[in-house]
Amino acid sequence: MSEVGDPSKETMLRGFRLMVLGRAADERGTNLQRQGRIGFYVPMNGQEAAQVGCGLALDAQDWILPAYRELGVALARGIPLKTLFDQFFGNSADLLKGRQMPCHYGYRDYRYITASSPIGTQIVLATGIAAASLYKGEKVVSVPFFGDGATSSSDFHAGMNFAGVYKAPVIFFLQNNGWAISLPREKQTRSPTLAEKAEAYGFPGVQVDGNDFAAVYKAVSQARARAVAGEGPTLIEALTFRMGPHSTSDDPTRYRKSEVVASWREKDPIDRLQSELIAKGWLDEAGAEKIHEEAKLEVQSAIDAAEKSPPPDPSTLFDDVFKEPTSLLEEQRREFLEMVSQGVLRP
Amino acid sequence: MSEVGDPSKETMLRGFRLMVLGRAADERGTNLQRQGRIGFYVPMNGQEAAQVGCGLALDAQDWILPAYRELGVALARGIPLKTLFDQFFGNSADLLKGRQMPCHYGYRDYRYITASSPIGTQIVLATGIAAASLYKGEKVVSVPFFGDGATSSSDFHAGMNFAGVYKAPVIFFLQNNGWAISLPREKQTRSPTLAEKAEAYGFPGVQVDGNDFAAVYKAVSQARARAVAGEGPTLIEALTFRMGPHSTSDDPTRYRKSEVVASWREKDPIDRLQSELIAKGWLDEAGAEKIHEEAKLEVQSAIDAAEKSPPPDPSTLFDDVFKEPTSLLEEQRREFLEMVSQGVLRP
Amino acid sequence: MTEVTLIQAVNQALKVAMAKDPDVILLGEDIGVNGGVFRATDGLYKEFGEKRVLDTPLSENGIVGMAIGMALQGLKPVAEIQFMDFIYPAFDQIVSEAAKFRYRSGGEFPAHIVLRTPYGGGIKGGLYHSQSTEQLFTSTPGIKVVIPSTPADAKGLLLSAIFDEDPVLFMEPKRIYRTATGEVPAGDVRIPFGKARIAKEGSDVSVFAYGSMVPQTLQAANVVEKMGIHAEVVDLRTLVPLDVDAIVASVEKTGRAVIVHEAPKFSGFGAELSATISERCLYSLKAPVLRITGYDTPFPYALENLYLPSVDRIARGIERTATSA
Amino acid sequence: MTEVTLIQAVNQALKVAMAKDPDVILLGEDIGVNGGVFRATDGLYKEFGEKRVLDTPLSENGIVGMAIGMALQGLKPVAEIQFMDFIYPAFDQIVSEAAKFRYRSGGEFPAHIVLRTPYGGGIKGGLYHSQSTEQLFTSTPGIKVVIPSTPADAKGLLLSAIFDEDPVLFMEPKRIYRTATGEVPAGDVRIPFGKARIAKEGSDVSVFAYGSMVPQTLQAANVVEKMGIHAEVVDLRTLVPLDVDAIVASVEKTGRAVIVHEAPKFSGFGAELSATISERCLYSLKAPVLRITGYDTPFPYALENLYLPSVDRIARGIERTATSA
Ligand SMILES: Cc1ncc(C[n+]2csc(CCOP(=O)(O)OP(=O)(O)O)c2C)c(N)n1
Ligand SMILES: Cc1ncc(C[n+]2csc(CCOP(=O)(O)OP(=O)(O)O)c2C)c(N)n1
Ligand SMILES: [Mg+2]
Ligand SMILES: [Mg+2]
Repeated sequence: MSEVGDPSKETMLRGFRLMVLGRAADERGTNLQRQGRIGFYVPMNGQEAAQVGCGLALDAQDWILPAYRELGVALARGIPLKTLFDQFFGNSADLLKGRQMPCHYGYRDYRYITASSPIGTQIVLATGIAAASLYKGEKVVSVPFFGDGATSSSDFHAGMNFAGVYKAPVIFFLQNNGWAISLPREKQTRSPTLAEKAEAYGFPGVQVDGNDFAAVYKAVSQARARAVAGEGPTLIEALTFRMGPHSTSDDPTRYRKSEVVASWREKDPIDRLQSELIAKGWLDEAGAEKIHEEAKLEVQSAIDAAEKSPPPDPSTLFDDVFKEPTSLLEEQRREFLEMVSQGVLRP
Repeated sequence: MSEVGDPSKETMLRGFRLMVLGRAADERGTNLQRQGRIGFYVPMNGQEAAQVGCGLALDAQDWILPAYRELGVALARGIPLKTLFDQFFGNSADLLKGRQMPCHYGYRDYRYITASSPIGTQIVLATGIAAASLYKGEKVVSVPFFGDGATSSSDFHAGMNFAGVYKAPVIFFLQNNGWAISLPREKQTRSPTLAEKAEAYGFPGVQVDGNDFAAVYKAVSQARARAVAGEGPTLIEALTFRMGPHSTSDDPTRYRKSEVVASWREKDPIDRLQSELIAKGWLDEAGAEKIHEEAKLEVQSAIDAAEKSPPPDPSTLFDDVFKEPTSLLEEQRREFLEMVSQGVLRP
Repeated sequence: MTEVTLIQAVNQALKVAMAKDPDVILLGEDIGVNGGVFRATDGLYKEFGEKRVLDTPLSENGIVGMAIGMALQGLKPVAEIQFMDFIYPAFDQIVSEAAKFRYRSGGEFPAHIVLRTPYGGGIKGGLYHSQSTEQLFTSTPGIKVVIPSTPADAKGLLLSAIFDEDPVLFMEPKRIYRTATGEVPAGDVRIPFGKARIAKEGSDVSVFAYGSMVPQTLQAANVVEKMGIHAEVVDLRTLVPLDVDAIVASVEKTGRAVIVHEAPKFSGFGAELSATISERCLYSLKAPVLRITGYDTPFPYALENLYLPSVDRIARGIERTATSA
Repeated sequence: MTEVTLIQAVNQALKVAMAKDPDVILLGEDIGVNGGVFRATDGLYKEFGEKRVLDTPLSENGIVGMAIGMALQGLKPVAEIQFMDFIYPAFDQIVSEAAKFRYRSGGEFPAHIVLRTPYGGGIKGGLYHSQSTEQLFTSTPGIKVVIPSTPADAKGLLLSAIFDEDPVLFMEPKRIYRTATGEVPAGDVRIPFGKARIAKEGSDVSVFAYGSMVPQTLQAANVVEKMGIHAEVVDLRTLVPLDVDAIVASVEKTGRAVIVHEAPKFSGFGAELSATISERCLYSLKAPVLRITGYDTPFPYALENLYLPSVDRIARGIERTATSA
């Protein structure tokens, strides 16, 4: 973590590099799926400033609870690209042992909680982590990431309410990207802003331009300072836009107009930060170009490395249901391995 | 339903009679449980003005979705006292066929939905009913009754949100009686008022003195007018106090001070309305006394009548699981009746 | 009659019901403008409008609670839960309200709703887009559980579900949404609940399956047929009500029984089938009942093909059961 | 050692664990100042303070989600769900998060939590204060399910649960909270999971039960003893992990099996037991396995005593099974 308030030059440049790296990795994620090399992908395209801006304003000891679209946060945390691609491939090097669809990664060393798919569950988990941090006297925050759609979930209500009651150090980081799959924000809820939902739980909610790296950074760093000072949670609504489909299974042309997408393309967070940095004289065109090129190479080498690992070993199927397998699980594993060795079961 | 706004003399007098009747029935409910004649009871004592005031401001075609403490609403609807006591006894005359604990009654003819015990579920059901009323073009409202504790439930969040989105004609009637069993309102949520939670869903919330019959009547009648005019839902927070235990299983001395209870006794809603009526010259002491006496007699005769009915017939155990019993249920019923006739099974 | 896919049959059933009865109303996430993430409701928003095809906020308890409320007011709502894996936030509404409403109200307030939901694996969906948790509902008295395996059954059973006055969970085998094809009668032709379908007659061993395991099982039956084993394949169609008579009749005939489902074995629905068979047909059984199921782990991703009962695994199980002592 | 009731044993276990390990923390509705609606946590708020005994808002998904979050941060939370009937709003957190966390994270993030909840009938609680839905959890891979029937087991199993690194559902038979009494060892004495207890030895028929059905079954065994039928009563203690070896050993010895539980029969946990027994002991079985259970209806109120397996009904079932062909 760095400064509270406006980001320094160093932070801005670091943010830019991470956003560019994220964009490059994200584009390859989608391509790998289109090529049939991975099974599924959830693009973050358009939300880089919100994610990296938030990620960099946090401390390494803070807890991250992602949804499934938080590639920018993972990179801001320092999770190696190869770790992410190992997960996308679901290979034997994957920390998750190939057990989940792409984009559901996690990594304990980075206090980055392994994602699940059900919408909203991480919101109340974050409050629990924060309550435990309070109890242990650790000066850290928990940050659940979620979308406009998730504000309708039961766990949003519970997580927000409990955080208010216990004054838990949580930053509820809401990326309002305008859509929950095909449902526009306006039909998700009638509240004029999503930020003001915080008032129902007795703590502040703020709206911030989610495509403005520095603004996001500032809002999060201030919320963090508040939280560790014992002043309780904050809800941050970062206004942004999902440029691509909801996931590689989605066809957004069925439900939204290309004009709207085009208008948001004008507000591209990477172009915008690049212009700002150039205007400030902290970067020049050539330097920017180099960052873009390097990012692509870095991504390529992570993919190459990840694609080398074989699929997970079949016998791992039975691990981690419990700390120690029950006797029934061991019995199933034995029968299973017999069938694998006889060729009855084939991957 | 009568007038929108301030209640007329007639409505006030009717309300007074119902509140007195409710108090009398409620006291007997508790006594019957103490005497072991019924299994359980949930007293409404102290909340008569909120309940009767709300009940009388509604139309006979409006839908009522009670929690479990709404005796005053049931009486305001016109549900016969004997029907209620039949349910308390769980006898063969009980519309519910003796299937539920006391206080969970319902009656389709009165559009009074049979209660369940899980907190909050009726809130979203009310929104569904209201959405259906909209669809059918019926100018009626749905009114879920719930407490301060229920505002933390998932179904509060969903019911409020969906009602906002669909502009459903719902009056969310929240009796904030200060406690959810042993949890005081201040620990239920940090929001300064419960009424303001409505803003998070894009519609108005109002706080009203729940021990003031006329104030409750007025607020509800106005919310109703709004709803049937297509202007959407309203949350009404009626500030009141539960004078007795949470239920006959509860011992409130474990968690609240007698001074607080005493201070609320000063604000008794029946005494208050009685004084108001006398001050207005609409009632005199003798008239009031007569109403109190008649109420007791009316309650006694309902109890006498209800206590005459035998318990439900054993074979009814298998009815109403489905519209028609499955063959497996019929098989179970046959074996069961055989055991009953052989005396293996005894009530 | 033309050939349609299973999901087209679902779409047709909805269309027929909506055209016939204005009280039939649809609600769910992404079912309107988008036509459903699997396109089950494709075209219905356009045809029937936003008052009859409601796009809802992201809240399953909201969806189910709304549906029950609508039913209390006399409508016949059909709610979609986008994936069965996401039905759990609505669990309280389903088991505490829908399943118990008729009983607790002495019959005054039935909850006339249908919950449609795609279930099961085989689409590389991992832990949270593959589950098959029918036993959570079969073990809850008061809710019917229906699982079609062919387009004709999908249409006929869904129409029955929509007009049935009890709450119905209608589980759609998404893995065969587009691979199961067949002819489907036009119009409002219903298939009654509680009647299993003999998908293939046989005399040596009875195999019970439902949903996406039916085509797998039929293939496995063809494999063992070549070894001279005549397996009878029974498609249960509705788990609640269960056609116990058909099950018992088949096992009395063959003396051997195999059960196939995707869900984990332990405490799964196959346990009820196995128990029912052994308890009722003990003296006819020539071999222990065999359950071929998913393993007792959460649903995996990379190893999915090893996890799900495959044609080879089913064939091996049928063969062993048919030939054991 | 002094005689205590089952609920006092629960209270003692919590106290021992809290005194021993500051990471043990309690949360739930009315468990603090009020000491729990059944008084399971009586005195603990006073002794350990509000930081370790948290009164929560009325939200079961909040309670369970909080507990899981706390566990992720290294605590050992013990959450109370006031009645099992109210666990459903937390169902998504339990099955999607707690039960799958270790698996989905490749072992990185176990969910070390205990959910304590009173379950079952016999207290005139009607539909919503009487349910016994262990089957919903036994069929969900990744969560352990424990049900004690004596004070000593309640204490020893709860201590094991609190220090077990997997999520544990600890179901307390509220009907015998105060009637089951017995001696309990002092201190942190644990009873391992997966080991059934032979509550009464016998040679003619094996009867499997758990929780509040154990005392009923023991009484029934005494009734049939007088007819010369020696029933073996096995208290399963933990349903997950299940002591299959003990079950098989008992049935191999007696050749006959009866299962007793409160939950409805269809698709209940008894189905797994019956299936396991018939599948594994087919050639030893002298009579069909019998399940004596609640009926396939929601839980009633006025007729509760007719609904629950009574001593007479159990005795009749044991007798019939022991004497049939
Ligand atoms: C409980 C649940 N219901 C439904 C889904 C299916 N689903 C996946 S993402 C999504 C929309 C989420 O929208 P939002 O919260 O705005 O996040 P975004 O995808 O826009 O980042 C839906 C409905 C789910 N994953 N979980
Ligand atoms: C889902 C659920 N959780 C817990 C309970 C147990 N319980 C019954 S009433 C109650 C408190 C309700 O408080 P409130 O909503 O304020 O209503 P009041 O009783 O004060 O009228 C609790 C916790 C329940 N019935 N349902
Ligand atoms: Mg969104
Ligand atoms: Mg209250």
